[in-house]
Amino acid sequence: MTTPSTTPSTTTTGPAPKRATRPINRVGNRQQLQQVLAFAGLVVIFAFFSFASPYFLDWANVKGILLATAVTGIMALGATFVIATGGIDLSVGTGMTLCSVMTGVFLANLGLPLVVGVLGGLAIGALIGLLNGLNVSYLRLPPFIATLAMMMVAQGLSLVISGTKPIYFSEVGGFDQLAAGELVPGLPNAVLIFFVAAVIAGVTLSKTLTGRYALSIGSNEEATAISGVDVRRWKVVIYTVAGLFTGLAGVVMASRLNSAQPGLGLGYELEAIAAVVIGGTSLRGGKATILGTVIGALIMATLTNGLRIMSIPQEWQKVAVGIVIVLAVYADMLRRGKEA
Amino acid sequence: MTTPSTTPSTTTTGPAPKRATRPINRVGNRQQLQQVLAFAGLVVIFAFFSFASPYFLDWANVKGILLATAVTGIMALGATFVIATGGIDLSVGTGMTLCSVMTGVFLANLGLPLVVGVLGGLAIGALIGLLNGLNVSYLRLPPFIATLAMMMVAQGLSLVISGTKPIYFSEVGGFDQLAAGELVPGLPNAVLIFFVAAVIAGVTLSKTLTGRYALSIGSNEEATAISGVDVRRWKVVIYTVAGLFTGLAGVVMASRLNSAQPGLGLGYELEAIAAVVIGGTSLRGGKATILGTVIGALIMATLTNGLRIMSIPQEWQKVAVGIVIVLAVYADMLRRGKEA
Amino acid sequence: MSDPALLRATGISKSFPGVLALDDVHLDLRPGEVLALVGENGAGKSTLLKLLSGIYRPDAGTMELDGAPMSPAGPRQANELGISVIHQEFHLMPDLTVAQNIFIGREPRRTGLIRDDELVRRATALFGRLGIPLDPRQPVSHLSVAGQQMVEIAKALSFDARVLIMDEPTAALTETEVATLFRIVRDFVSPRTGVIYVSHRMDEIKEISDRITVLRDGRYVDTLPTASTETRDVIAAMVGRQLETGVRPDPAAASDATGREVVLAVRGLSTRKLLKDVSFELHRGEILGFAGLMGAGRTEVARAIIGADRSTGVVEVRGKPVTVRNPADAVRHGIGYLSEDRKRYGLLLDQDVVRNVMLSSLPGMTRAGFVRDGDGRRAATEMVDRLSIRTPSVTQTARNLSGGNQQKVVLAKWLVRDCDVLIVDEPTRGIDVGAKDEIYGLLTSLAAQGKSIIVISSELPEVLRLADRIVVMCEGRVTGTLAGVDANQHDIMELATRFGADRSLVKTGDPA
Amino acid sequence: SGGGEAPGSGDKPYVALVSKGFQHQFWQAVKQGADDAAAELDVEVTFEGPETETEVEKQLTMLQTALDKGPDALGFAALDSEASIPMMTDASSRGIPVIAFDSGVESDVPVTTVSTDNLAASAEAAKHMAELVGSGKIAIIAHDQTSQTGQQRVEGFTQYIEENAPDIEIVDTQYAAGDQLKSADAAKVIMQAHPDLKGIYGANEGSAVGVVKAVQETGKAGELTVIGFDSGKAQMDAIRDGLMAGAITQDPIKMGYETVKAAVAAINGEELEPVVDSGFYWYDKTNIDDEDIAAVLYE
Ligand SMILES: Nc1ncnc2c1ncn2[C@@H]1O[C@H](COP(=O)(O)OP(=O)(O)OP(=O)(O)O)[C@@H](O)[C@H]1O
Ligand SMILES: Nc1ncnc2c1ncn2[C@@H]1O[C@H](COP(=O)(O)OP(=O)(O)OP(=O)(O)O)[C@@H](O)[C@H]1O
Ligand SMILES: [Mg+2]
Ligand SMILES: [Mg+2]
Repeated sequence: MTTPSTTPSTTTTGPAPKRATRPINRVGNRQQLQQVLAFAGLVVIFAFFSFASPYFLDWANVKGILLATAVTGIMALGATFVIATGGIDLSVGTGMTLCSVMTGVFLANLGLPLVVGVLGGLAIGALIGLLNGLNVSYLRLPPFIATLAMMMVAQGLSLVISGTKPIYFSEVGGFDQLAAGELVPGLPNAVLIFFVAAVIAGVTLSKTLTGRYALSIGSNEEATAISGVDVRRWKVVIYTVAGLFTGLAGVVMASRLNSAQPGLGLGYELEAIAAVVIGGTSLRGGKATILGTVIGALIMATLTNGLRIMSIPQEWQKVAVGIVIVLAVYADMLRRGKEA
Repeated sequence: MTTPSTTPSTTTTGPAPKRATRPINRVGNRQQLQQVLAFAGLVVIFAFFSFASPYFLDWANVKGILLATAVTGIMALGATFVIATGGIDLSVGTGMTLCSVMTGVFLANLGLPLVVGVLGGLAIGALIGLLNGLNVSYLRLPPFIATLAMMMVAQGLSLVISGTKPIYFSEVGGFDQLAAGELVPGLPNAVLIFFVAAVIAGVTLSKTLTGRYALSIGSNEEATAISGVDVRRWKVVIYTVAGLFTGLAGVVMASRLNSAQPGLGLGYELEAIAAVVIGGTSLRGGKATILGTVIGALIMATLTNGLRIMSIPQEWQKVAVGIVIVLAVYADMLRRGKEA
Repeated sequence: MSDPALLRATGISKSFPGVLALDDVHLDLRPGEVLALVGENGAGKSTLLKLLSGIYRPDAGTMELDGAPMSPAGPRQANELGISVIHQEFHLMPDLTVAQNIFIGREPRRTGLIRDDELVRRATALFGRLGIPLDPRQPVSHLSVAGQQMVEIAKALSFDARVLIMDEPTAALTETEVATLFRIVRDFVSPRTGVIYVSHRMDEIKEISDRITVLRDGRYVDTLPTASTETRDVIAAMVGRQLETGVRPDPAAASDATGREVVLAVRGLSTRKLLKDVSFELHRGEILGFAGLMGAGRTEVARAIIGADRSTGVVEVRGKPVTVRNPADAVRHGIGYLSEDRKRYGLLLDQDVVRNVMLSSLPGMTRAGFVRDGDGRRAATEMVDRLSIRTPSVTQTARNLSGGNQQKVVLAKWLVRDCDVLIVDEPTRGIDVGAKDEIYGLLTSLAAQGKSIIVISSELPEVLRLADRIVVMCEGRVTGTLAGVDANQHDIMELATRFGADRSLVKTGDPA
Repeated sequence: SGGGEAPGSGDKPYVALVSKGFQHQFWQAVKQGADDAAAELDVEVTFEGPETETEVEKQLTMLQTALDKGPDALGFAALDSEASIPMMTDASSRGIPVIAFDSGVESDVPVTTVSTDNLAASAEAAKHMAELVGSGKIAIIAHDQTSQTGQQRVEGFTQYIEENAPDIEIVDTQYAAGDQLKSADAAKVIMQAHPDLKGIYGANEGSAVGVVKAVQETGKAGELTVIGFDSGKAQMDAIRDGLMAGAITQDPIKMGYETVKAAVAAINGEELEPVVDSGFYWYDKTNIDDEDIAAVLYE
């Protein structure tokens, strides 16, 4: 690669005549304001439940909501990258399960050291992402197909590898503390991990080439390619990064359950994708925010929690969640102005 | 709407000088060839299983495959329209269930005449589609969100309305014959209905305004709107048409089970969408074929059936289906040339 | 001059977030005339036309058709009123066929079913009448930009329109198609019809229009009769000062680059679709022009070189054969390509100017793996200045820029990337006269600094003005190379129409 | 079971089992029992079931395919007995004997039914709950609202409490698909909404383990009486650690075994009892290591 000079070294033969542009307001500030306001839907939902139930605003319950958000939330972080490219990742749910199972194999069956096992789990996630990425970019499969296939393969392999039995970590000292311990007193590590992961994801999305190219590819893949970005290679990188989050979700899940449950996972992908989309990320690609994803995941978990705490019958909960999602997203769109 | 003038009435002062047109290639023929070749993947899969298992090519088994295709297939037909617009319909699965349940209410609980009950089931489907369409076009919700919400609402309502218990049609004379009867000897009506529905869907997609505008919107929504097509209204029409197929699937399902099972439905949406995408329809919209969807649905059902009939252990079946889907779609794409 | 205007707009204002695009503008179109609408990039021309065609609603002002007030609620209603528009940005459905695109919303039906055969028949008849060589059954995605432009033109003329509005219809066309278009326009104009014509090409305006309305910075400046106005005065009205344009630099000043190092050599480049054995050399500090008719294969050559399309043949960079599998490889070898299709291959429409400008240079704008947005913002600000990109801020979304300013953003992206070899395909498409001159100056000075540039352009004056040597193509082959100093339009057209014996394309217009 | 060569192709009799589930430990234990019997009686056995107990249509398709393989006998655990009547008729017309297991099929096609009484089993769970909490509020976390087992395990429990323990109030019943994580979240919410909750009943393995998880995570171990259903290592550990008071287990291994055994008997034309009860057991800290209990537990 030639080193690009940041300042173009061409010189014009004379200063171009200045032309008046007429700015009416500053766009930058507006964006910042938006990011703050993005909480609005969540805040309204929170406020509502706080009034509706005296138990809702208890720290124990809030902790419960956060804990319930953690696993899906981490998956949703990864999914955000794929969705930013205009793709979709259906393999996050069962992929997460496979990572749990493999962590179990490393730690419980093979007795590897904790760190190695955890890194192994992450590596399996990265591998899943890598394969997705290769299928999408080099075989040019539609992401839906590539990740649907991976979703099935991961589900099958989880069962095969575990012998359709849970793998327990009871013998692996300290593994459950990964999620249940409280490095920050009062805050379970699983939640801490989620927040740290969110910060890393946020920086990766907005400040690294991986994130930038993900957004560019989602915005206009052809233009990005013609601009000299090796789109295929970067897609592989992006899917691999997404896979890492899947791996992390798998490890956290395993730690929380202190076991790897091979039958779990199906359906989590929809929850994760829903969190991303509720957060304002467009499935068409090009627009994505990690903060949005975190809020989206929190909205989903808060809704479920709040309706349960109000003892709404199960069958009505679904109806209510559906309607609230429509309202929340619609309100959010109104707030952002009719870009749609 | 004004009546379109069929001949543009601008006048030329004389015949324009003829120029040799340079057709780059003849698109028509190639497309026809493709449609024939589209069977290839299916044929290969069929051939393989015929060799692998003596039971596979039995008419009873083939009938079983067709029967297994029918319900998902009908849903996939509807989903094709939505996907053609570049949208997605997650509500086909539980929507289908709600239609089953409502058909149960009409026929078993209210004792309405058979025809009325069946039409009622279809109407509920249309209503679901209508609401999806209104949410997508007038509230401008992303289709993913609108139909995800509908998926939840439909699931909840199915449970609420049925009291979480199946509704049986045992008292409704002849309802089970709707799917199980054989108007064409040897061919269950469910399959016949699927094929007839496919033909109707095919004509609707390629020969009516609904289909044409679905493809046009999927191709470039803004341009379609600027061209004077009332995109919002047509989207509502398109989603409603899709809903009709959901309704039909619900009725056929109910008839096949001779009962409305309120707990069913989740997960069918992914199968239906997978069938559509395997059939070569692009999730980006603009490109869709009904024949492809039918083949996609058949591929899915055949794979599952073939692996079962070979007595592949269940955990390996998933793995195999995943891999075969990748291969089938990849082969299909190679065949069509690297458009991707 | 008090006869009722065919179409009149008075006191029109329109603002967008951050921009006052139109401020008390008027315009009147008389029956039987071609009214040219001119102004710099971002002056508000397209916005005005979108108001007339019902895409936007004015904030203030009135519009009249035949003396009766009108306010079209949407494009369809405008069509029904007899206003037919060719927009600057294409509005085509790439997956549909040409015929389906043209008659979208007006499909002939029998018993509810669309009659595609009838659709094709009508399209064929329309093309025959207009003299446009296109296959109505072809998907639009298979067409080049020029082809797409012809579809838009045909579509606009398929209505029974009284007012035909054309927003830079010739930006993507070569002279032959321009001639076809002008014939179409002349055929169209009758005592009951009129045409509003937007272009940055002054010679075209001179040729086709009766009067010229000038906008500057969102405001109405003047309306001038074409026949009695000098081009330089029109330009002066546009930019608000006198400007020397279209002047070819002193031939003596153009140094002979052919003796210098060959930075890019292409040998035997062929593609399955079109190119046959294309060979040429590009020297250090040279500007090599590529001329040819629409579909001659110039764009294909560029795409093949940068690895965007598959091809056979050898590409050598500084004497060494290189494998270029994709545009990323090309950039790695110092070859950048600015596409003729800015919407499809140039812009991230939903992202802001900064991100667009940074795109090609991102790896160089990082420290320890993190993108330094400050660098990008600085580069973008500098480019906005240097190229006079009219935008309220560098954080404006690319979609909201005017066409010409979008083109400048794409150019800025490549200027920031600073490649040794820059292939620019229709670099001044949609760019106004003043800015065009600045860009010519820019390209020339780049070459003077030792960069090598390939200019593909359908505007012969542009090629003639810029190029040291001119490669002329026809039907995928190089039919000749001319030295810039002694080339003229006639020689180029001669070579550009040297078809193989098997086919011939009848010339419709006289290449001016 | 399963295995390389296609079943039915050899000379061994072939028994196809279509169950209600596959991945759950309960069904895996049934499978294990069936495999044991297959080895012992020298028959070929395949075992399949849908992913969740709501997928009636999927199960029918599996049944269809199983019939098409021409088995010598068929074991079937119907998710919905009404819906499977045509298939039963089909089986009988092909002369394939059907053995119903887990729950009965309302049809005279099955030659015998090997089942547990879920209503009675959950009533037993309720009995223990009532004894242990005496009075106050309790809640239920169940796996599935629409499947027969899901409904019966809630119904049997609720009925018993209503009829026999007037001082106990069931304040909430939530369903969490048998997913441990979701069950844990649901249980925590109920505990939150009812701080004076005294007991929770988890109606299947995943639900029960989830409840234990919730109790652990809220630090309320010992304050709440947790009663589970089915076995599995996590549940057994919880009982040993005192986190769970006890649980009901069925004898799925026996169920699988008896089903295959009955199938072989039917193939050989032997007379069969109309019902084979595979039984259920209450187990807790005191008897978990007893020989007869340990035999019915599975990890
Ligand atoms: N949708 C929009 N949102 C915000 N600003 C807009 C929008 N459309 C146009 N503008 C702004 O309005 C001004 C006028 O734009 P317009 O497209 O009318 O210019 P133009 O005269 O057609 O220029 P060009 O010659 O480059 O096509 C520009 O500054 C442009 O950035
Ligand atoms: N993306 C594309 N897909 C399919 N065909 C294309 C594409 N781009 C161009 N073509 C076709 O390839 C031929 C060569 O076009 P090309 O763009 O290379 O010509 P050109 O000399 O650059 O002329 P112009 O750009 O003015 O049309 C044309 O007939 C065109 O229709
Ligand atoms: Mg413009
Ligand atoms: Mg070109």
